[in-house]
Amino acid sequence: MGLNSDNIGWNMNEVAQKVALDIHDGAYVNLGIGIPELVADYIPRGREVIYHTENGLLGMGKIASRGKEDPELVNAGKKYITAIPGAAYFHHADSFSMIRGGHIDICVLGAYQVSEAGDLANWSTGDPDAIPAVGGAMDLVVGVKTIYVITKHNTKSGTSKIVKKCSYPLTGKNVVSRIYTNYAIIDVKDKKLFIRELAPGISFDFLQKNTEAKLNQ
Amino acid sequence: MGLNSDNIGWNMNEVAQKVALDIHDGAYVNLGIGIPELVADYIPRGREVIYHTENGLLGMGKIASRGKEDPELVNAGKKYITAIPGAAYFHHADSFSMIRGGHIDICVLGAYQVSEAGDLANWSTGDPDAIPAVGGAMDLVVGVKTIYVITKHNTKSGTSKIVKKCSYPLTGKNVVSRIYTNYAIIDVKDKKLFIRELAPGISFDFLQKNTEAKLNQ
Amino acid sequence: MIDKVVKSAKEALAGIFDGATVMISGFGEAGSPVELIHALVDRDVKNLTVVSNNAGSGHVGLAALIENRQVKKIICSFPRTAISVVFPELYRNGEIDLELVPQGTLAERIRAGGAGIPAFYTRTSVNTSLSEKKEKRIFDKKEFVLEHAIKSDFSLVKCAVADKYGNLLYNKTARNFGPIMCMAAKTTIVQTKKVVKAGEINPEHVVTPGIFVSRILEVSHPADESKLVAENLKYDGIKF
Amino acid sequence: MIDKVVKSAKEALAGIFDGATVMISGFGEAGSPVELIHALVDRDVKNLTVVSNNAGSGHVGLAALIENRQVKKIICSFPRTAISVVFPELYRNGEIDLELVPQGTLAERIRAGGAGIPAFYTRTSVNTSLSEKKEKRIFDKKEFVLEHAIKSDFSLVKCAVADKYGNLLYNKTARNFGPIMCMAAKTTIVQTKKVVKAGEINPEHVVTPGIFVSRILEVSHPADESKLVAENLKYDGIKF
Repeated sequence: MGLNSDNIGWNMNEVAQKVALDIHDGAYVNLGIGIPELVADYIPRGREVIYHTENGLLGMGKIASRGKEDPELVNAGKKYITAIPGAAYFHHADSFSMIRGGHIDICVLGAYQVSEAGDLANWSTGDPDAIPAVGGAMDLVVGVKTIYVITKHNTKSGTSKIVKKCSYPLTGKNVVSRIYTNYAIIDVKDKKLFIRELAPGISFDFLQKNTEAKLNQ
Repeated sequence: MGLNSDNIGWNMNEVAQKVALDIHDGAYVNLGIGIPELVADYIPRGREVIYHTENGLLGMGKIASRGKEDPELVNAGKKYITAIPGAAYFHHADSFSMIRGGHIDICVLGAYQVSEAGDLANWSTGDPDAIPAVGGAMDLVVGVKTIYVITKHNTKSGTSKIVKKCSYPLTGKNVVSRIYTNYAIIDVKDKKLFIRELAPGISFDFLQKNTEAKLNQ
Repeated sequence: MIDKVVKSAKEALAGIFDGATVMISGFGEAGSPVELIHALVDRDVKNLTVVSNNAGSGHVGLAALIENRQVKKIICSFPRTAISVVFPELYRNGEIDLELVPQGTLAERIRAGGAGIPAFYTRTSVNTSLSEKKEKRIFDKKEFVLEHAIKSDFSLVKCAVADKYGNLLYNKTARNFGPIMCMAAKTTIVQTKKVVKAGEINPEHVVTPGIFVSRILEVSHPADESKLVAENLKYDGIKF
Repeated sequence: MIDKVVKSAKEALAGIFDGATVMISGFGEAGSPVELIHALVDRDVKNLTVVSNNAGSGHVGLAALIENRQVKKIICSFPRTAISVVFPELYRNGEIDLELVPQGTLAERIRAGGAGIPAFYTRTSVNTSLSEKKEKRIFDKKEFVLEHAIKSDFSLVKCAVADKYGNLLYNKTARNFGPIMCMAAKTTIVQTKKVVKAGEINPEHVVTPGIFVSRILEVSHPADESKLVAENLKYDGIKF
């Protein structure tokens, strides 16, 4: 479905920076595994953000430096991490009380597909041969106040990830507030998609041509 | 309903001692407010019992000695207490998880009435002018593995506390395993009462005459 | 940057409104945030629904709030104490509503409110008058009662040590309802004996993680409420 | 007198039977009681239902237990890791059952098992395939899913410090499922790096109170499971 090049629009670091700009001072944030983790590097100076990792830590710090890894201090992606002064450890039921109970402000997740209604598919491609695995994704999308998606606009093969209706199994329905891609930032409002910002060199027409779902200006 | 004298049978300290003999080594025990608290003084040497108080302490020790009271270290009866080495503090939801989840072995409670089916009434006399107050009694009777009742056999006015059917509002139905009174120790089995031990000088006939419920030998 | 420490009780209680649901920590006097409650007596807010294990003793703390006619309803497990005079009088006069809840069910309903669980089943109160009007359901051949979560607009909680992030430590059995009430509130207001620097509380020892706390007021020398009760003092506003 | 410390892994695992439900702590390798699991591989018990967040990596720990054909069903949230080879193969061959549960629902179901809550409602998995066959209910205009408690016959848990009463401390994010799995078991078996005297653990810092613990095995130098996996070692019985 049209062109998909890494040479146009933003690169994913720039997209992560765009997400970071939308995270307010004092926010409690959970970052999904992979690209969402980049966001932490771009929080503007003067803002303090507390990172939650669902395996039992509030106040996650940077990745552990080499030689200082503690196999019992990991994040949800099982990377060796550190904890900030003022951190807190807790067990899984308490950790998901924070998530399910609506205490976390923002969660940034990757996506296989997002629909124009804000439905998210990011846990399974529905491939019958794949080993099903869900982790905390379904808890995060229903519990966290604001769900941001960060993703390449299209798949490697050029298929639109922003779709009329998700064909992959849903993680949650009407859960995404905003989508950040290498081409644009798109708001989900009342089950419709609205362009918030276009990447340099990306026109609305180009974007619509490269997007299955209907976009609004 | 017959004679009720403190000069016959056991005194309540002796009854508490009888209860204590039935508490096994290593038991987790919750003692109700009032007479049940006496039980702790009579645990036989060589047995170690861990006391739970529902306001957030496992490993309750003796009453605090004068001058060493801490207003933030109290038991469920709001008496100033101490904690043993190896104690643990926790919040109310965790405390009642211990109770409701079946982790406490024995609870010793007072009673207004116990029925022959093991129904217990110990939270309200049903007096319309009384301020209703339930505390943790209803949680304890459904959650703790074994419920012992310690009580005077009859009320001050001589009315039987061991009844066919409780007239006071129930705390729980079919919950009591054994009743310890100044006259006898009585087991509740399959909704019937069986004499386990008679106090010195108490005959079965005397006991039955002074008990509304049917007793079995 | 994050600093939840406020400078005055007035600032701590900002935004409390008529008709709000307010949770108040404590088991009797232990853990009762008496300075915050007295600051609430000083405020002109009424028709509060209070969630607390008890209903106050003497004429201070929660009893003073009730005596000042600010509470329309109380949800608690044990509103009667040896020295409770205020609640019984208003209750008998029909001037205050009572929802009586078994203590463990009260705790679990508050925890559910904080944990995003709208309702759960419990065996507590089955076959008693307290569950007469409640929905029942059989699991594994036993009957259980459906109970609903309780949330609050504000929770007033007492702790021992806090840092600027809102990480809290409590003192002994004064912990009681504090941690779960912090979880269940839209705005959690904490009075602490001591504020320490971030990092001074060992992250392994934190009882309430800061995410559950909104505002912290340092009250270095909190009154011993049981003494105020024993001395039969009466709090009736700032003149106290 | 109470002393829950046992002398050998054999004693620790006494009584584990065919068909038992066994919870195993850990989030990936962090908090996985690898020595206890290996001791279970040495035992002739089969048809286990295992409750654990993952399904093991490489050929050690939980993966070794699965590879040894001792597990008939696993209840978990994420059975797939970068280096999971054993579970995928058996699963594709239809030799092991999987109940996939969202991580927070898994945690809450375990906690419910320990807390005497037979069932609760959660919003997690509403409108997804994982709740298709589950009962739904509306609260406050939103749909929720009914979820049931999980209990275990045995829980195998790793901690950092224990005393003879079973009071436990954990290390950092290795805490994860440990405390709730201790609560949900008929028999809780804990491996600890260190046993200390009663009273050495500050009662304010206890994470798992001893009432939830049955047996304690000191394993002073536990293997770093992630290293065993990285080295592609295989545990196939006591010869390891």
